[in-house]
This record gives sequence, C-alpha cells and structure tokens, in this order.
Amino acid sequence: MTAAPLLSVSGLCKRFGPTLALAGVDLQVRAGEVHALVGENGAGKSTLLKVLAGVHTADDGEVLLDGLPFAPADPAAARDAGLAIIHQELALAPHLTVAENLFLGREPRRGPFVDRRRLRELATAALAQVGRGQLDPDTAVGALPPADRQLVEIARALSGDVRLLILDEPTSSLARADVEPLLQRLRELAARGVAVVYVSHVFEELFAVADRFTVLRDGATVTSGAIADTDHDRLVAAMVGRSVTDLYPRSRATPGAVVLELEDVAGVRLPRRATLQLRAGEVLGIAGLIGAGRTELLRAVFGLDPVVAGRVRVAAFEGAAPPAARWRQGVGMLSEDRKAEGLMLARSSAENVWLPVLAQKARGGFVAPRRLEQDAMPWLQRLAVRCAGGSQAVGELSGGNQQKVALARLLATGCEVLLLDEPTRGVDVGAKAEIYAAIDELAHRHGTAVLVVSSYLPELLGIADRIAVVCRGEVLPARPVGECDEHALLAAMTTGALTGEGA
Amino acid sequence: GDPSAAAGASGKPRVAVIPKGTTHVFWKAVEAGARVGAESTGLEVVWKGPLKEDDRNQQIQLVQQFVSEGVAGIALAPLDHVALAPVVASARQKGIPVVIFDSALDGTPGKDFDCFVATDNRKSGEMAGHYLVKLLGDAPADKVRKVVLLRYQAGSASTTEREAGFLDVVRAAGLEVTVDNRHAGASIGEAKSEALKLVDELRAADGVFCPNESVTAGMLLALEQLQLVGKLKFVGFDSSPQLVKGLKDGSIDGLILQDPRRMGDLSVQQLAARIAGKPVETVIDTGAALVTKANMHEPKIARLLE
Amino acid sequence: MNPARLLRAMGPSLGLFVTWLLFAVLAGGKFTSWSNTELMLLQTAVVGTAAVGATWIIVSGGIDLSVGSNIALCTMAGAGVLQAGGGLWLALVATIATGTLVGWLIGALVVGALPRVLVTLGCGGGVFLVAHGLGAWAWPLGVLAGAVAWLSSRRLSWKLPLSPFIVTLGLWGTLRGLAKGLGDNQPIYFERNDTLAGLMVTGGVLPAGVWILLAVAAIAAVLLRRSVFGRRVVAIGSSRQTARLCGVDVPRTEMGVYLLGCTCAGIAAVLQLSYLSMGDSTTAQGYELKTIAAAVIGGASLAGGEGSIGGTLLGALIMTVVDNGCTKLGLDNWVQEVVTGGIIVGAVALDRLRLARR
Amino acid sequence: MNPARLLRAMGPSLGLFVTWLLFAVLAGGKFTSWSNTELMLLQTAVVGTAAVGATWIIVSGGIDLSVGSNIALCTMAGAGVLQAGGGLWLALVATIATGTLVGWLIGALVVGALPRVLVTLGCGGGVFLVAHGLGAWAWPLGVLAGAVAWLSSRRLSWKLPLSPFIVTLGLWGTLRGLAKGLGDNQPIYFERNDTLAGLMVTGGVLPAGVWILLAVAAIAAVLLRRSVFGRRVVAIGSSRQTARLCGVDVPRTEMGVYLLGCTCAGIAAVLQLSYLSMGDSTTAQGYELKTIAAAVIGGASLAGGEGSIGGTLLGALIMTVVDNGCTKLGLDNWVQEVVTGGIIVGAVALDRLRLARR
Ligand SMILES: Nc1ncnc2c1ncn2[C@@H]1O[C@H](COP(=O)(O)OP(=O)(O)OP(=O)(O)O)[C@@H](O)[C@H]1O
Ligand SMILES: Nc1ncnc2c1ncn2[C@@H]1O[C@H](COP(=O)(O)OP(=O)(O)OP(=O)(O)O)[C@@H](O)[C@H]1O
Ligand SMILES: [Mg+2]
Ligand SMILES: [Mg+2]
Repeated sequence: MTAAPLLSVSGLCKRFGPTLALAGVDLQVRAGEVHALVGENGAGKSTLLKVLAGVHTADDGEVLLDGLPFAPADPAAARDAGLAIIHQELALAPHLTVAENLFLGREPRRGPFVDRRRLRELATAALAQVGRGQLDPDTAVGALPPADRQLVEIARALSGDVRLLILDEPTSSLARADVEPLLQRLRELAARGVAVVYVSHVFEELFAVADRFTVLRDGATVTSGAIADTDHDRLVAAMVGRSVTDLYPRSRATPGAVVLELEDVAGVRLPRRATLQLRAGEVLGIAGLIGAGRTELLRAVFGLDPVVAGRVRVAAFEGAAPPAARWRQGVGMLSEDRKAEGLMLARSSAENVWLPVLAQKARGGFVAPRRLEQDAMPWLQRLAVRCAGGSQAVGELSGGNQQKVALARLLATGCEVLLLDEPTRGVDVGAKAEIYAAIDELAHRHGTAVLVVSSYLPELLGIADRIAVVCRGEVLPARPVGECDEHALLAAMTTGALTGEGA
Repeated sequence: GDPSAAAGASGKPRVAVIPKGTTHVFWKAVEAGARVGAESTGLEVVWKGPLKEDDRNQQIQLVQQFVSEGVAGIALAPLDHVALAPVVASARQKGIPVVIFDSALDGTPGKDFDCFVATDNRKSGEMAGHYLVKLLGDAPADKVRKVVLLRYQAGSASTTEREAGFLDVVRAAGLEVTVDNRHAGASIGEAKSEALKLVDELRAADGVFCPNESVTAGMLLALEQLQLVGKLKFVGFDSSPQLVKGLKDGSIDGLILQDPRRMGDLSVQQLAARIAGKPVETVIDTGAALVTKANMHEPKIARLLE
Repeated sequence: MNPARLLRAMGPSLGLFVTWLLFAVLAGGKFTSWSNTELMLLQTAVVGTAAVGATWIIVSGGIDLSVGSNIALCTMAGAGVLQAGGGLWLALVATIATGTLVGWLIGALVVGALPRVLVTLGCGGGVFLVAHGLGAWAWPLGVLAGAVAWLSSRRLSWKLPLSPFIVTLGLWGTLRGLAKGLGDNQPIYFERNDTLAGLMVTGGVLPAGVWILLAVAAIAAVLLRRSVFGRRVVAIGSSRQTARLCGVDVPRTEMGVYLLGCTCAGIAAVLQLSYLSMGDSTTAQGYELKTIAAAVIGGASLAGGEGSIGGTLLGALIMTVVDNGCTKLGLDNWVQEVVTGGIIVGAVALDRLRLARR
Repeated sequence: MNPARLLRAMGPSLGLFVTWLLFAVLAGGKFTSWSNTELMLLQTAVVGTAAVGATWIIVSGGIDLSVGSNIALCTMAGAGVLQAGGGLWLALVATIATGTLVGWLIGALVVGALPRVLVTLGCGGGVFLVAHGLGAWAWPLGVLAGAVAWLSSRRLSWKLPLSPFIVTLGLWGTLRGLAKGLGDNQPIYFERNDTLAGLMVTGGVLPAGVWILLAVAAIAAVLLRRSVFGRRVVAIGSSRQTARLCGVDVPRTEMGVYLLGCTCAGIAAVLQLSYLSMGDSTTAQGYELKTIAAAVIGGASLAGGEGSIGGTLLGALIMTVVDNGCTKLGLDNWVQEVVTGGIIVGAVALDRLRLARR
C-alpha cells in the first residue's frame, strides 16, 4: 500500500482557553485501511476527530483530504465531503424515532414531506447492518437501552455514502456479542476502499481490526506504524510513556463480616429475584448480558429505584433507604451514565467530588470553595485526572477524565460499601491500572466491600474475589474467581444455568 | 329573549350590569347604585366586569355570553365606543334592551341602544381646568404658571376626554403645560412611581391634574413623599377614602366627582322601564361636581363622598 | 401508534371532558346549549391560532413571550391600512406580514444575527424616512431596502445567539410600545368593513374565524408531524447538539420556526381585528402566558421536543370552558381567577397522574 | 477566582455602567444628581428584593411566575391586619408569613405532594371556617390545624411532581384572585403608620427600604455561595439526577428554595405596603417577568445551576436606570417601552459578546 493517503493531517493545533488540547498532530490515513488512534485520556483524540468533523475549527496546522485542503465549516460540510463520525458522547434526539434519528438531516423526501415508507425500509436495512434488524424503527430513541442507542448511532454512520468513517469509542456501551459484528462490518467497509479511523481503549479490538495505528500523547503524535509490527506492551509504553506491567494487582486478605445482604430482592421491572451477600474486604463482581438487570440491581440497593419485594440489609440497617440515607450508612455508588447521573458538568471537579459529604466538609454550615479544591487535589492526582486544577468545570474534561472524577468522589468520601457500575468505561489503560490498584487497596487493605458491575470479563476475572452472574433479572449464586473462566461465565450469562465444577 | 332563561333563581328577570373593571372604588359605588335600582324595580342584577381591568376583548366576550344566555337586559359601560357597537347591535336584534352608562358608544341613543346615562367627561375635564386656572390666578402675573398633567392609560377613552378638556382650558388660559405625555398605568403603585420620576417638573410646577382615582391616589402619595403637599395646587378626579382624607387635610385642593351611585341606579331603572315596555328617556346626564374643602360638608356633596 | 402514546395523546381530551362535565352539571342547559358552545369555539379562535404558533416555537425548544404585544401591533398595522383607505386585502396582508416581520426579527436575534438585524433595520428605516414624502410608497420601499440589506449582509453574521426568553421579553415591551406609538397612544378606528366583521360572528354552521383556526391548525399539525421541516424542528427541540451534528441547518430551521409561529400570531391578529373592529394597542395582554399554558396543558414540554397541535387546541378550549362556565355560574371575578388557576394545575396534575399509573 | 470567571461576573456591572453613562450624557445633572440616584435605588428596592428570591429559584432550575400576585396578596394580608387594628408588628409578620405560606404551597406542589397539600388546606380551611366566630383567633387556629395535618400526612406523599412553570402559572391567577377576594375587590386602607411609611422615604443617608434590600441580598448571597444548603441548591440546578445520586434530599431542598424565595417576596411586599400605604390587589403586575429579567440580565441561566445575587441586583438596577432615564429625557411612554426592550436585549447581547471574545 503505497498509495497517497486519503486523509493527511500535519501540525494540527487546537487550544481551549488555557488548555492546549492539540499541539501538533500528524496523521495519515489511507483508503481501504482501518486506522487505530490510541492515547491516554485527554491525549486529544476526540478533539482531533471533532476538528475533522467540522465541530471545532483548528487554530493551526493543515488537513488534506484527497490532497486538497479540507476545513469543514460545520458538520454538514464534513458530511457532504463523505465523512461520517460516531461521537464519543452519544448524539441522538430522544423524542424522534429510531428511523428518524438514523436519517436526520438526509431524510428521504416526497415533496416537502418525509417519505415514511421509504424511511422505514432504509432504517430496517441500516439496523440489519449492525445486527439489530428486529428493532422496530418506529420506537422513540428515548425508550431504548444504552446499548441499542449506541448501535443506532453506529448504524447512522454506516448507512451513508462514506469515504472516511470515524468511530470514537463506539463500543463503550456494547456487549461483546455486539462488538464482533461491528468489527466484521468495519473490515468489509475497508475492503471496499473506505478509510476507517477507530478509537478504543480496548486493545483486543484494535489488534483484531486495525491495519495501522497512531499514538497520541499530550496532544501530539508520538509514533505510528503497522499494527503487525507492534504488540500490546509496546503500544502501552508509547501511550503512557512507561510500561504497565501489573494491570491487576491483588493483595491477599480474608473477608470480614457480611455488610450487604440481599434476599429475594425485586424491583419494579428488574431485578426479579436477587439474593447475595457481600463481605467487608471483598470484591464481588457482577457479570451479565446487557439488559440483564445489573444496573437496576445496584439502583434498587442504593434507593434510586423502589424495592418492591424482598429484604435488603446494609451493615446494621434493615430495609430500603433513599440515597441520602445510604451515604450516611457508608454506601457510595458510581452510575453507569456519568453524563446524566454521575456529574454536574458545569461545576468544578472539587464540587463534584465533595457533593455527598458537603455537610461534613462544612464548618458551621458553611463551606470554603478554596479549601474544597485543595482537599480534592490529592484524590484527583491519585487517579491522574488531567485537568487545569480543582476549579475547572468537569464538562471541559475529556470523557475518560470525567469518569475518573466520578470515581475520585467515591475514594474521597471514604465509603465502606462501594457499588460500581462499569467503573472503567472509557478509561485508558494506564488509568485502569490505577483504578484497579485503588480498588485492591480499598478492599484488601482497608476492608471496604466492593460490588463491581462490568461487561468486560477479563476485568472482572482480574479484580474480583467472587463473581455472580445475573441472567434475566435473577442473580445466580456467586463463585470464587478461581473457579470461573470466561467460557463458563458467558454460558451462564446466556443460559442462566451454572456449569462446571463449582455448580 | 326566552323569558324562562331570562328569569334568575329568584324568579325575577335577570339583567347584566357590565362595568369596565371591578377593582376601583368608583365601580363599587356603581354596583351599589345598581343594586338599589334593582331592589326598587324588582329585577335581579348580575354584576360582572372583565377579569383584566380595561380589556375590550374580554368585555365583548362578556356581552356575547349574556346575549347568548338571553338575559332580560344589559347595562354596559363600554370600554370603547366602536368595538362594543356590534355586540350591542346583536343584543338589540335579539330583543334585549341595552342601557349604556359612563362612557359613550357610537350610535344614537333611543335607536342603536335604549338609553345613555353618563357624565360628560369632556365637560368635567374642563371643569377641573377652570378650577385650577382659578386657583392659580391669584398669583403674580409676571411669571407664566406651569402645570403638570399625568395621564391614565393609553387608549382609555373617558380619561382621554377629560385630559383633552382640561388641556383646552388651561392652554387657553395661558398656562404652560410642562408635562403632558406621561401615562401613569393602571395601578396606584405604578402611578406613584411615575409621579416620583417627574420630581423636577413637579418641583417647578404650580399645579397638577390627574384624570382618575388611581392616578390621583398615586400622585398624592408621591407629593407626600416629595414634601410638595401644599406647595402646588392639586386637582384630582373621583373619590376614595384616601382622597377624601387628602381633601380634608388640604393636600388636595379639589376633586371632580361623578355620581356613580346614581349612574348605577338610573341605568337599572331605565332597563326596568324598558323591560316593562314603558317609554324611557334617551339621554341622562348624571352630572359632575367640583368638591373642595369648603363645600365637602354640604349634604348634596357629602352624599357623593360616602 | 402504540397504546402508551395514544394514552398520552388522550390526556388533554380527558381534561377537557372533565372540566366540561363539571360545568355542564353545575350550570346546566345555558352552558351546554349549542349557541354557547359556538360562542366558546369563537372565543377560542384568537388564542387558539396564536397558540398553534406557540406550539411550534415551544417544540423547537424556544419560547415567545411577545406574542400578545405582537398581536396588538399587528391589529394596529391592519387598522392603520384600513383607516388610510387601503382596502381589506391590503389590510389583511399588512396585519399578517407584520407578524411575519416580527418573527423574522425574533428569529434573527435568536440565531445570532444581531448585527445583520441592525444593518437591515437601519437601511430599511432610513429609506422609509427618506421616502416618507411618497406616502403609501414609503412602506414597501423601506421593506425592500431592508430585504436587500439583509440579503447582502451575510458576511456580517456574527455568531451571537441570544436566548429566546430574553429576546422576546425585550420585544414584549418594544412591540407594545411600537403599537402605542403607531396610533399616537390612541386606538385606530376605521370604516366598518362587513367582510372583516363577518369573520367572527356566530350564526352560520360555525363562524369563519373558527374555520380559519381549524385550517391553520390542520396545516400546522400535518407539517409538524409529516414534513421534513417539522421533523427537523422536533429534532432541534429534542437535542440541538444532535441536530447540528447530523447536519441540520439549525439557524435556518429556527428562523423558519419563528417566521411560522409569528405568522400564526399575525393570523390571530386578523381575527382579533375582526372581533374588535378597531386597532387596539392594549389588546391581547397576557396572551403570552395563555398560549404557553394552552400548549403545556396540551402536553408540550418547555424543554422542547414534545408537543402536539391537537393537544394545544384542547388546552386552549379547556381555558375557554373554565372562563365561560364561571361566568355562567355567576361567580365573582376573584373566584373565577382562583378557580382558573386551580384548574390549570389540576389538568396538568391529572395528566401526570395518568401517565405515572400506567 | 480565575480571570474568565471574573470577567463573567463583571458583565452586568459593565452593562449598568454603559446604560448609566448613556443617560448621564443625554440627560445631564438632573439624572446624575444624588437625589435622583437615591430615588432610583428606592425604586429598585421592591423588585430587587423579590428578584433576590427569584434568583434562588432560578438557580435551582425552577421559575416563579406568581411573584407579582404573591406580593399583591401579601400587601392585602398586611393591610387587613393593620385595618383591623392588629398593630405594626403583627402586620409585618402577616405580610411576610403570607409569602412564606405561598412558598410552601408552590414547593409542595412542585415536589409532588399535591394530596398532602389538599389535606392540609382542607383541614386548615375547615378549622378556620369553624373558628370564624372567634374573630382574630381563627387565623392562627387554621394555620395550626393545617400544620398538624401536613406533619401527620407524610404517608400520603404521592410522588406527583409538577413543573414549577405550570404550578406558578396557575397560582399567578389564583393568588391574584385571592388578593381581590380578601378586599372584596377593593383596596384595603388603614390608618397611616409613620414607622411603616418611613421605610420608603428618601432623605436620610439612604431609605431604610434600600438597607433592607441590601441586607436581604447580602444574606442570600452568602448563603448561596458558601452554605451547604446553597451549594446543594446549585447542585440540583446543575443536574437533578446527580444531586439525587449524591444523597441530596431533592424534594426537601426544593421546598427550602421556594420557602426562601417566596419569603423574599413577602419582604418585598412589606416595602410595597410601605410605598403604597394601602393594600392593593392590583399592584405588582408583571413583576414575574421583571424579576426574571433582572436575574437573567445578571447572568443567571433559566436552565438552572447558574446565577448570582450581585448580578441580579445589577440587572434590576439596569432596568430602573432605563426607566428613570427615559422619563428624565421626557420621552413618551411608548418610546420608553421600545427603548427598554431594546436595552434588555442589548445588555444581554453585550454580555454574551464579551464572553465570546475572550
Ligand atoms: N470544550 C472544551 N473546553 C476546554 N477544554 C477541553 C474541551 N474539550 C476538550 N478539552 C480538553 O482537551 C484535552 C483533550 O481532550 P479529548 O476529549 O480530545 O481527549 P481524548 O483523547 O478524547 O480522551 P478520552 O480518551 O478520555 O476520551 C483535554 O485535556 C480536555 O480537558
Ligand atoms: N420499560 C423499558 N422499556 C425498554 N427498555 C427498558 C425499559 N426499562 C428498562 N429498560 C432497559 O433495559 C435494560 C435493563 O438492563 P440494565 O441496564 O440493568 O442492564 P445491565 O445488565 O446493567 O447492562 P449494562 O449496564 O451493560 O447496560 C436497561 O438498559 C434499560 O434501559
Ligand atoms: Mg475522547
Ligand atoms: Mg447497566
């Protein structure tokens, strides 16, 4: 492949106020290849892609598309040039139907009206491409689970007439089962001559699909080359600037007393029957398919959703309680939807970190913002949050760094029971290691009880002491991690029956 | 209309009396008069004004509703001499007698509506003007007298008439009107604020005139605050407990009073006569009186101040 | 349509039915009679037409606090033409076009074209003043000059979007002031025109004004639900960011929404002009809240993305029914105000309750 | 504070300065004189105090369209007590407490306690009616019964949250109606009370009413920026769901916001009562939009989470300056209305422009 690159970026710079997000990026993408773009959280990947998509305009540097200067004034111009993008933060109109979302901005027309029949046909075809042909194109997007929304967004990008397809962490909400067909589609598209830029923090995906890669660090290109010429460790070293040897540290400890006990707990819709015990000093992993009811389980325990049946006990406290009471009882929760329910995007990191314990941080009912910022800094640094200080608005941080702020809250508030829903969603490999280490230290050194929901099985196997599988709203008995492997877990997740020696 | 629909719960014929608004003392007095008139003639009065003071649209709607309901008669203080004419005509077409009171309606009394009971607004404005000219006349003649007019609301016909009558007289008498383009708005609070903002003009003025109750009350409050009471001559319009007090303690030099009770009373009486098929007078001037501290205890005047 | 959606769409009808029934039981025949029903429909025509426009604006995520002042200004413009002897058709055009012009102004300010607006108003106004001597020609010349200035100033388009709440709050006063100024603080009277007056009289099957409302509503509803433009408006209200990322020309679409919404206000002004037989600069006060209330009772969300024209009509009717019913019951004004407020809250609570229970 | 934030905070002051300068140049000494300045401050006192409350409500993501009606109702309550010879202190308590009570009502409806509200109002109202014969004791007995009913009906708490826009739109009419009913459609007059009247007279260093405004604003500002309660309010306005997840008791905090915000309206009503020396059920019309405009000009966002008390005061002052300056220039009312609207839009545009340029 010696053809001239389809997309050629050189010396691109972009500044947000005091932050230099891009400081001279070089990137060459050829037609017919899948190009992996990797880098730490806040390295500038999303910013680069947004410049290409016409969302931001660059301050300096040159972009050539097919050898011609390319500087789209707005997203419509970029799309007209044959570029399609899936953004990291979902961009869907919740009140419109799936079909309308798929073809927003390029609706099939009959005169001034939408050709509804044709729209439905096109939509069904587009959904079939991502393996969701059975989804009713007339449902409102607001009623879809996150995974389906992400697939709708992917289908929208794939359905156009594209030369350059850009995907910014398209799989962060997807189950493994949905990722494989997507990667397959990308390979087909590449074979047809489409250039694909692919961003993900999941290396397995990159090695499975990419032809070449480019590594960004601190807003600049560090290295690039063919994926066949590199390996996991070298890629990590290029990204992080050091090697991450021990991703899953694990200290030995013996679990203490039972601090969280559920008996036949049922929510409004999900979970249907949940029984489990969580001990102090133990990490209990929860595995399950998308839609199995893992999130609902945590929400019910934390009092965000009502418990309609069964018994909940936290330490000495019996019965359901609202979130305010849960925090007082020493329970903390991380939501899977950080944008809507995890963070106040317009407020500072410090305020986000201290919100649950404001009363404790106050003197005589009053707080000192400066002191809150100072006190938050160690926790932000602990998770290597890349920000311009504790007073920067969280909305200005990169996606992964936002996730870290939400986690820093749980570390800082010193909870005894942690409920974590997808704690490493969108987090880079270096920061993952930090998070795993933090979980290990909390559980095994300080005796915190941790309940982790994750769709990424290696992660669960790496950090959990025991793993319970949720299937269609029912929690199966937990088993020690030593008795689990990926295959057995997957089988249990889909069939709802435990197999293997521990059964 | 249908006599059964026109009869109220009491079995007496129901007549609708529709004022321009309900929250001024003036309209309260009209209502009292109307009830007296109803008592003496054996009618039942429905008293209903627009929710929003001075809203023509709502007043038309009210008339239409009463017409469709088929009341026995309507007494109306029209908010506009043109806008209310079509609905009055449609009421008459249905055989519902209509008495117009307080303000004029286009058309001929006796032909387009049954009777017109009102004060001559222009004349009462002139009356205020003459009185102010007289009050200021005693001063040395080497200096031109300055007067301030604080208007009510844009588009209000009766007060605009009064304002015009007043302006004619004082201008003809050679007085200088230093302010004549400011509108006070509907409530006393707005009127006070507006008057306070005119502090420089008020300090320089020798006399001031306000064309209705709310503006007069607001101006009185402002003059008190600016400590201008007694330093200029103040002629107002209509009466309320506050204004009567002002008249008593000398902070107001004169008020032009209409006779709202009589207006209400006569309107209903005329309606009753018309319903009974008796002939009615077509135009009745209820008159306006100038009230000063000197004459406020005369029985004829005292009755108006109640 | 799935059942949940159907139920949601039925909410306002339920509210209307309950209030109607309440007054039917309390007030009896004089409330339920056909002539009274006709009257209620007639009295909904003006607010209803304006509320159809407001629904578009609310669905797009905007708000129009200036609609009452706009209607007053439009009636003054129309009455001015009639007074000057311009004839009925010219007057109708002037009335509606004034509304559309206001829509252009709001739209331009909202999407961030303040400098272009200033240039346009400057040129148009300047030509108008210069051409003042030409009498009736001054207006079209001014408008023409403005249009040329607007079209030739694309480059000026600073991006300075303003919140519609602020823009229309400002215009709420500005337009009312202009209306008063247009008539030199007085109403504008004109020779009675029977065709115009005939729009709003009861007697036939239904007054022409009601048919106009229904026609406007039907067109607006079909456009909102079926046209490409309508769906894009919903998309903007639902998620502005998404619409932009999907290549919807957000400023242009918003411009269209305000043009359309304020044209509805212009049509409402025609009905008001017919109803009042005069130009009244103080009319339609408080319509901003009435139209919004109608839309919200009808299921619209002020956050945008949600709302239906049918629901809005029902919402407007609920308010008329309460108004009319209270008069029929002979309630004092103050009782009526208390009751009306309670019913607005009650109707919405009923709606939410029904949704929560399903 | 970082420079960007400082600039943002300075926006409204810049707006105030520009408008002030404009009128100072045009109108000269009679505008800039101390006595006129004092007057302007005095005339900002009522709206300003109410706008402080509105800022809290807006920052929490709510809105209060009933503040004008609330003020009118409060003045009627206070005037009623004075007329009945209840003495100044009782009157002040009645005025402010009426505001607080309205706040409780709004808050309860917004957080979804409609059934509890109905029960409470039923019990309180019932006892009030029964105890009517006891004269002055009927009120406190009714309130007591209501309080008992409220506290003992916790279990009734159906979750039926209503949008504050709708609740206060309903109360906008309801409270105005109650105010009119309280005085039987007439103003309530009372014996002149010199202490009360003295709150709003110019002459000293500054009128007492202005000091009251400043004190209320200072307390509100410190609470909003520094207190745990204030920060929770900001959190709710920024993201309700996040606040809930983080253990903020959202209903209770919102309840607090409306109590506080409407108490400010009660205090504003005391000043208005002093200004008018009578209870006027038609007063303070349109204050709902004025207070919101003050807050928004002062940098608040109607989406919640943003806004400052200082900015709001400046916003309220800008509006007074325009109002006063236009009168000083001898402009017609209609010109003033046009100009005021333009300046509201202009002040906000200036603010945005400054921000966009940094
Ligand atoms: N709108 C903005 N305002 C201010 N700073 C911003 C803005 N958007 C991005 N940044 C900053 O630019 C830098 C790069 O962010 P970007 O989102 O491109 O990172 P990323 O590589 O996509 O990270 P992640 O893997 O976490 O998604 C970050 O430091 C971020 O804080
Ligand atoms: N009424 C409903 N209609 C359609 N979908 C619903 C409804 N209620 C819940 N869901 C969706 O069903 C899914 C329930 O599963 P849940 O989110 O608990 O899955 P999970 O196992 O936690 O998966 P993940 O966390 O990976 O998304 C949710 O995504 C939710 O959005
Ligand atoms: Mg990113
Ligand atoms: Mg989940």
